Amino acid sequence: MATIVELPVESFEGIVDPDWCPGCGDFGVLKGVKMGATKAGVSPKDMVIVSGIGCSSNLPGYVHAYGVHSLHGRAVAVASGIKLANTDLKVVITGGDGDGYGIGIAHFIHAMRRNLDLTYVVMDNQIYGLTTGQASPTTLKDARTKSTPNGNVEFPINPIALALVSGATFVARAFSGEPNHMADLISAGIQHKGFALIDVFSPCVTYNKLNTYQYFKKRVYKLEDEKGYDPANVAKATERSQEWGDRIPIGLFYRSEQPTYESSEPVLRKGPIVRQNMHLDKGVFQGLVTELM
Amino acid sequence: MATIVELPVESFEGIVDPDWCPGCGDFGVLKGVKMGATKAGVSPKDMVIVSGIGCSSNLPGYVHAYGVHSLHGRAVAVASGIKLANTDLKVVITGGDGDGYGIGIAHFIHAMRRNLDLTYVVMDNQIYGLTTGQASPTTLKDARTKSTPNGNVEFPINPIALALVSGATFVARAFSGEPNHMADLISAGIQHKGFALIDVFSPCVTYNKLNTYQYFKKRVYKLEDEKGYDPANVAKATERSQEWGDRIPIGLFYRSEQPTYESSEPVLRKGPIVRQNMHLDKGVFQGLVTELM
Amino acid sequence: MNDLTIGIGGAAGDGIDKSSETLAKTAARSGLYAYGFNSYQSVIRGGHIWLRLRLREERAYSQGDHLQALIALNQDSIERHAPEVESGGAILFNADKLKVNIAIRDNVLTVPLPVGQLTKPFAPVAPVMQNTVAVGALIFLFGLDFAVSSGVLADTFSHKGKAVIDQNVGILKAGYEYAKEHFVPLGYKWNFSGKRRPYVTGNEAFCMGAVAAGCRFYSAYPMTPASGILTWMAEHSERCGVVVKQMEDELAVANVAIGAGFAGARAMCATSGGGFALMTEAIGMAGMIEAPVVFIEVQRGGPSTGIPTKQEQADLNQVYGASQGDFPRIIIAPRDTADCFDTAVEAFNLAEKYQCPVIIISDLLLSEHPETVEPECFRADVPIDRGALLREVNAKNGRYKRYEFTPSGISPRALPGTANAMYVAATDEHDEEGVLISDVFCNPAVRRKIAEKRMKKLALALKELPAPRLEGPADAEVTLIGWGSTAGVIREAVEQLNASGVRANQLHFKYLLPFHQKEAIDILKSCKRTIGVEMNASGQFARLLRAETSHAVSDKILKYDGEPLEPAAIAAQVRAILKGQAHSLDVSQSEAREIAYHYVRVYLGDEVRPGNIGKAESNGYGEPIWNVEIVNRETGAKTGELRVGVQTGSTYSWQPVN
Amino acid sequence: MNDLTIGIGGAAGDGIDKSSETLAKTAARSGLYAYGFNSYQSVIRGGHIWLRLRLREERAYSQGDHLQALIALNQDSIERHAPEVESGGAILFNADKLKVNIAIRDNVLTVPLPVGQLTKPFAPVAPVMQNTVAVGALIFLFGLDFAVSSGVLADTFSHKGKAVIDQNVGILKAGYEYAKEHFVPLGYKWNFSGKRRPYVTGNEAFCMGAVAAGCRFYSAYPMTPASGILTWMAEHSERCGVVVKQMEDELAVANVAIGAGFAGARAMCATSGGGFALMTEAIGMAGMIEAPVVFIEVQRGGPSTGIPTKQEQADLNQVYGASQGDFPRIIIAPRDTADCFDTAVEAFNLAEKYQCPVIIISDLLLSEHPETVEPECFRADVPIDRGALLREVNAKNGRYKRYEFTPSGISPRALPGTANAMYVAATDEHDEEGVLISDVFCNPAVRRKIAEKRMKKLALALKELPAPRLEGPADAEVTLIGWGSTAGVIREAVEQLNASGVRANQLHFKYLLPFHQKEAIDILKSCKRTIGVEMNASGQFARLLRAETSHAVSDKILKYDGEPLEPAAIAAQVRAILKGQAHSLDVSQSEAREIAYHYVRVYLGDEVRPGNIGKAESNGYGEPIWNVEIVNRETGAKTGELRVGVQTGSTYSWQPVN
Ligand SMILES: Cc1ncc(C[n+]2csc(CCOP(=O)(O)OP(=O)(O)O)c2C)c(N)n1
Ligand SMILES: Cc1ncc(C[n+]2csc(CCOP(=O)(O)OP(=O)(O)O)c2C)c(N)n1
Ligand code: SF4
Ligand code: SF4
Ligand SMILES: [Mg+2]
Ligand SMILES: [Mg+2]
Repeated sequence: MATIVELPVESFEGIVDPDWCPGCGDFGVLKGVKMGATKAGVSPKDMVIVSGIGCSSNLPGYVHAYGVHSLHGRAVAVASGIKLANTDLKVVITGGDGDGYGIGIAHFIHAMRRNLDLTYVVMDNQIYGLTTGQASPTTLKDARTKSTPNGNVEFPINPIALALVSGATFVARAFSGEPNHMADLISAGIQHKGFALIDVFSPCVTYNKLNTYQYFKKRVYKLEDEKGYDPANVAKATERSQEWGDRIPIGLFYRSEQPTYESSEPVLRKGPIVRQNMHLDKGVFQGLVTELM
Repeated sequence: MATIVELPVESFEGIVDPDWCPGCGDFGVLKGVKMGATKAGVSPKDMVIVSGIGCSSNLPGYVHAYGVHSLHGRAVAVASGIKLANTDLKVVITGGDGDGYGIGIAHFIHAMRRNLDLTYVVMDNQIYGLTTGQASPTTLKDARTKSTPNGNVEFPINPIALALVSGATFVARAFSGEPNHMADLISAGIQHKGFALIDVFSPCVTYNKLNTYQYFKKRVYKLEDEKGYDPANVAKATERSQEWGDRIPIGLFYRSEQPTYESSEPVLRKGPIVRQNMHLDKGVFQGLVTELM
Repeated sequence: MNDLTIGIGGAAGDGIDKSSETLAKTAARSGLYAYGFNSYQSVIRGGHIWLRLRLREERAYSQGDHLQALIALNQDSIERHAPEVESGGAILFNADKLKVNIAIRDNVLTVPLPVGQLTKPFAPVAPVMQNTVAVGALIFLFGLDFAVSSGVLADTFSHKGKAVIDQNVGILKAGYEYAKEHFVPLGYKWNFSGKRRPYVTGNEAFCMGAVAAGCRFYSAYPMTPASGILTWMAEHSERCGVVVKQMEDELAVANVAIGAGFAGARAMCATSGGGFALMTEAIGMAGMIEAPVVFIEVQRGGPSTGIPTKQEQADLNQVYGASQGDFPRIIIAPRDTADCFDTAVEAFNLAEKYQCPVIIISDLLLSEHPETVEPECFRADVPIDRGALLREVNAKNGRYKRYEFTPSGISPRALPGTANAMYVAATDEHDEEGVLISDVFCNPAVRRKIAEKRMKKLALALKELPAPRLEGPADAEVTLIGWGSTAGVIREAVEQLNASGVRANQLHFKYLLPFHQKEAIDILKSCKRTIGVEMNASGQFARLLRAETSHAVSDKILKYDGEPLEPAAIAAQVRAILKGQAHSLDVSQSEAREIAYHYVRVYLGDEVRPGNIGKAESNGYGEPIWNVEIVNRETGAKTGELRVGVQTGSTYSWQPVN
Repeated sequence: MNDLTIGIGGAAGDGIDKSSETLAKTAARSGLYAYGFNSYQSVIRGGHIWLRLRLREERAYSQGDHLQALIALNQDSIERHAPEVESGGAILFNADKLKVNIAIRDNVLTVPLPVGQLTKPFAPVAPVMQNTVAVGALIFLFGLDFAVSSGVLADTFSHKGKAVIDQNVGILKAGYEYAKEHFVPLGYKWNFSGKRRPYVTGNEAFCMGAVAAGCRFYSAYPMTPASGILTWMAEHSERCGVVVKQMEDELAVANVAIGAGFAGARAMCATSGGGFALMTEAIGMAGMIEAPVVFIEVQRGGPSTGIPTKQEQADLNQVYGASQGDFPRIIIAPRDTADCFDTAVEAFNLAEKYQCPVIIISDLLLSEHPETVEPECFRADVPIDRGALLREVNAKNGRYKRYEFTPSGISPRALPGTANAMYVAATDEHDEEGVLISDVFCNPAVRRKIAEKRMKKLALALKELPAPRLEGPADAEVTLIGWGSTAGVIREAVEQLNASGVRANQLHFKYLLPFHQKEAIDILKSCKRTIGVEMNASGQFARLLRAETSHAVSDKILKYDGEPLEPAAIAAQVRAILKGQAHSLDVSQSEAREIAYHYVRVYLGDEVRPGNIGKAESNGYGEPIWNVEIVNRETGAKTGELRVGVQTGSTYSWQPVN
């Protein structure tokens, strides 16, 4: 691994102040992303943060880096295009549970099986924040929300388990109440070659009165602190992914080294396509014409 | 369980002959669906078969029952609407791997966590048949297809594992070469209260020269034949779902009884909404107006 | 005639909505008409809300363009809105925290309220209750009925118990009594008819129309400004017997609704522009399989995510062009809140009669603003016409032809569960029985006839839809043409024009597809001069009108800055057009101030604000510029200068004073 | 001048494509022009293919409407097509299996080929090689160059080795020699220029234009008739340095392409109508964030899944209305195969110059039919204009404004990776630097100016796009108006009309948005009578034209049965219109036969076919009817009667003979 040149975290300080509600979990994640990028030695000009739409998806606007604040649910697809066009860039996706596991779930799952070198930070508040409080795919069963006034009938999605089954090569969970721990995970995710998911409990203080800071503070424990927990063991990771209740694990569930999509794509061996000559070689072109005659 | 009145399988005989390529695996599935419906005691007038678009998705046109040959990838959503509108109907979804696990994966996963009472038969040929042979989400790594002439770079999706993780309450796999076994699974799936997935190896003899009848004949074994295999054990099911190679399991991986969405939805307690009075009670309506004054 | 507009300004969370509702319902229960519009304040810091509530003895057709009363909940609101209060009006504020520090108009009463002292007896008092003091005082000053307002509060808090009610009514009374003691009423003598009217938004009216019309399935994915429909439906689901299903995305929303419609439920879904884009493919399916479904597209500011909480009418092209190929669909743009109810009912009947998707096109203003509506508008006994629906099918008549080629194009429909009528509804092209002809066997003759069969339905539907008609003097000098939610504001503009001696009338369109070509052409021929008035940048409806009639409007009044049209502004623009004055897109002085406010907020911080503004010729920027002084908020001292391009609006340079 | 149309009919898998390619390339290498069109046969059983190949010394602009040679690979093809072969032509078939059992025209040569005997020396022979005998015979009879054709075969099979080549060439020769021995040539004296021309489809031309223009990213999800682009791109990916990515759906396809375009790659994606519906939301995003991307929408028969392998031009409304709100986008409809190359190049330059999505609208015919194109049309050294692209940004000039409000509306663009230019591209409305103004802070003045900035780009782009112009005699009696792929067939219709004494000309549109309003109006004013010719049911382009110019075409010729337009049919309809004959939508006798064929195939089975057909007044069906006798295939005996409505096309009743 190349030596990491850590820029001061202020290099990533954006112009605009977040307009999140005071106390929103996303503040912690913003800090975690900036710190994580710093720790991973990324420079702002080579970083692109891609988000969808949602409170959480406003995050790129608060970081001094390139960014795309794209469409609701489409961040992973947009990010994939950026990465494939310019493999020199560090591409981090940030967004919400609704954005990523609801409307965006198809891209999420397919990106994992591709193992593109992307880092995906999901601010999972188990609610649709920006649209003022409807059930999200991670809203707990029976929870009352604006769209489920009598209680949610659906079982929540388990993003960690889904990621494990879908081929993600780095699967982690963090908590906004533990920003340093989160920053370490994000940094590791950025440095990981392949698709990294970091699902973050990022409480919505306004619309989710159930899954609060207190709720998580009482329950979370770190996998790193568990004796003998080995993130190379997918079966154990799967087991832990099912844990929910009095004890909820955070930390790195699973990591493995697999060839990335970019490294398997022959066209990219010559370097990023944005750096290639725009004009096609005349001989190559003539060959294309000749084929047709 | 109510006693089953088995209609002759000919009751389901459609007007039109399939235009699949001779030898296509889907012929077996067609048979399996008809037999399965018969065995489950469904009557054609109460059955709706919903498909997307693809060779496999032509299936409803070959069965004498109600059907919707909907959009590519949308069958599960259309079927959900039909079921919610008229819970008296038996709704079976049939389609391809591209349809269900590619473009339709979001609906697939979310329907499972809802546990709607739907039966989903996927004709998994690991290729896009109708569009003449591009890679599908279940195309094996390194396989050469029209869209991956140098070999597929992506890892295939594992539908069984995905279903297990997503809350499906009936998860099975069949093989077109074993139509009776398949029919039993489909029948059990139809009778199961909740979301049932039956992924069927249904070889595309024209565009998939790798995953052929022979390929599967050599490899498949039945979970029912495994001593002590208990489909109530989700961990064991998960383990088996990972098996691929010399031995590939077919049969019922997993089944559990969970409340269906329909049974949890208070509105449906009065019976199917299509049977309710169209006119709202005057008193109820007046209440709505009064609320606003 | 009394025409009172009350503005309430403050931050999000200040309880502005509730105060406004208390006032509106007080008026509505007394027999007055109320029209509310909530628009986010566009300057200075903080997420500010600016809500206007207009009260009249006759119906108000828009939020208007006046201001008689201001309830200021923070200093910013005073700074910004106090100068707008008109002579004879009043400014109410919490004297403990705020002061009027800006020049106001003559003959405007300032009403500093000692809120702390007045609410003390009721402690502990939540901050939002402080507004209630101002509401009480306003009720006194503007001659509203105190008894009614305390009844409103009692109802509002009925679920919280007597203590809370007493506390709220007590505070209201304290404000009322304080005003009575220190001020004289402002001379508003209302003619209270006593007729109670519901105070309702377009979204609520859609819902009520839908449930009255037998809608029993509603699917949605939240999206402003359509989310209100989901909220209402979810809340009333059990009571009205509606299955309400939030789905994983709008693709699912549309498809699940189509499934329900196919199976025989009256089904609806709603969304805004971006979600509708995702629904378009499914709309083509509904057209092809001839499934009845109702879609509501509530427009907001675009393009793309755009300005989600702002008003625009720019999704017409999208709705018109939804999905590939030619197929019948009906597009209706309701004119006002009451019309939302009727349109919903009509949409369900049309959808089932013509077995096709019906799209209602609404917008943020129409869907979200509340107003009083005559209670008779809401009827439980609306007509329900399910069209050619077969209850049973006799096998003796031969095989059932779902898509029978009938002269009308309408093929009698059987629902799943019906014996002897099994068929497959296919999005591939098919014959009368639903058998595919799309494959290698495609049959051009069958294809031609089924395509014609489907399209015929539109011509038939057109016959039953009411044609557009001229409103106002027939011999008008100018005709204002609009569509959808702008009917009311254009009507008021036309009234103002006529009152000021410009003979104007109005031609408004509700049914956009199918379109009354002949009738429209006839009317347009009689118009001397036409002006298209709409809320988008390209004149999407003017284009539609030209496509249908060849008529190119003489001029266009287009607004696309997110704020709704106002009658006086329309009237002024009409007068300018009639005088031959070219419309300039230059940045006005007040706009330059707005631009500077934005710059200040984002880049300079809270301590400063725009001061004097002067125009200068270009000095190196290729266009004239506005020089905007930036001054310290507290001291007024100049801290720098910002240059804003007069033509482009570019903020060329920020030069701090050294 | 020679004008030879060869029809090849048979079942899927009969190797029709290859035979046609051999013939086409033989002609193309000799200096002739070739135009192929493959249309599925629409009657009888089996998935039949009907391929027409037209050869000329001058360019062929359409598949034409003649038939001089028939290679029949099965009996059905003879039954159906032999009567179409014109005097002086020939019918070639395998005498071992087939016979001409139907009346043919005078002076048509029947060429029964003893295929078994002729191929015996080359055994074992795959069934498809039998066609080669006919190809050889045809080459002799119609005077094509045998040496060239054997060279084509040699190249075709070069990867299979000498033995296979020899076998194929041997069989070809056997057919040639057999014909030479038994027949005299049919008098075709070709003037072989010897200029070799590529034989290419529109999809291939798009690809070659794209890679020449620097396209380095292509994303797709398979969809007929756009899949050919994916196939070509995947095959040439490494050679041309293009990352080709099949995604999980079209939502992903569009978004990944936009990501790549944003990051600086020239990116393209293609799909058909249904897939495009899914892309629309993303197109709005590209418009909003000002990312360059090229989309290709290859139309097929709609609505919905429709007739996927058939021709139509009915997605114009969808493409025009793609995504909510007003934003700049460019829509181009190439005229022909060579133009596909140019259009692709142009699209990439426009996309980067105007930083907006460019949509190329093609169709099945244009994208999939092969024809000869001048080799000079394909150039490696096409102009590449990346527009205002900043290679570096100097921090001294202040903060980088990605969306700078410039007079032109174009804001210089920096790519991620550039120092000092970090910005966020947001789909929410934003200011010059990309900071959101969509939230609670929405600033109407900034909003207005950025909306205007974006829209300005369209007016600028229009200036550089070539205006439409009249083709043909200026003083024509009638002007045929079309768009996109119909340029050639309309041109031929116009030629036929002029040749037959009707003075006609042509006005064809390639650039649909922005639109040359002024120029179009000027031209239309000069037209005596206009007829819109297009392939859809509602006249979508005629509507667009009216929307832009107020000009309502006098008449429309619309075709929406899935088969492409043919020049003589257009000309005939024009003549009928000029004579004032009303166009009838009634089912013609031959259409009644087609409808009966469909009924037979689906419901009655293979043993029967339609026989005599007679018209009768309605007897209880509410319209006149066609009585179609159904007869036994073998015996000709009547087995029953089918009644088909003359107006509706309904198959009212099937009555078997008892
Ligand atoms: C296509 C589309 N559908 C719906 C919306 C409306 N919308 C914006 S954000 C959002 C949900 C946000 O939830 P989540 O992603 O969990 O983010 P959070 O606000 O909770 O951080 C929705 C439904 C949209 N912008 N686009
Ligand atoms: C939105 C959309 N995109 C693409 C297509 C084209 N298409 C039709 S079928 C198909 C794939 C079929 O694959 P699968 O579902 O596996 O079915 P199979 O043909 O293999 O049975 C595709 C891509 C379409 N009809 N609609
Ligand atoms: S609504 Fe919830 S998620 Fe959104 S900013 Fe407020 S606390 Fe955070
Ligand atoms: S292409 Fe494949 S999947 Fe399609 S019908 Fe033929 S064998 Fe079956
Ligand atoms: Mg959330
Ligand atoms: Mg498949």
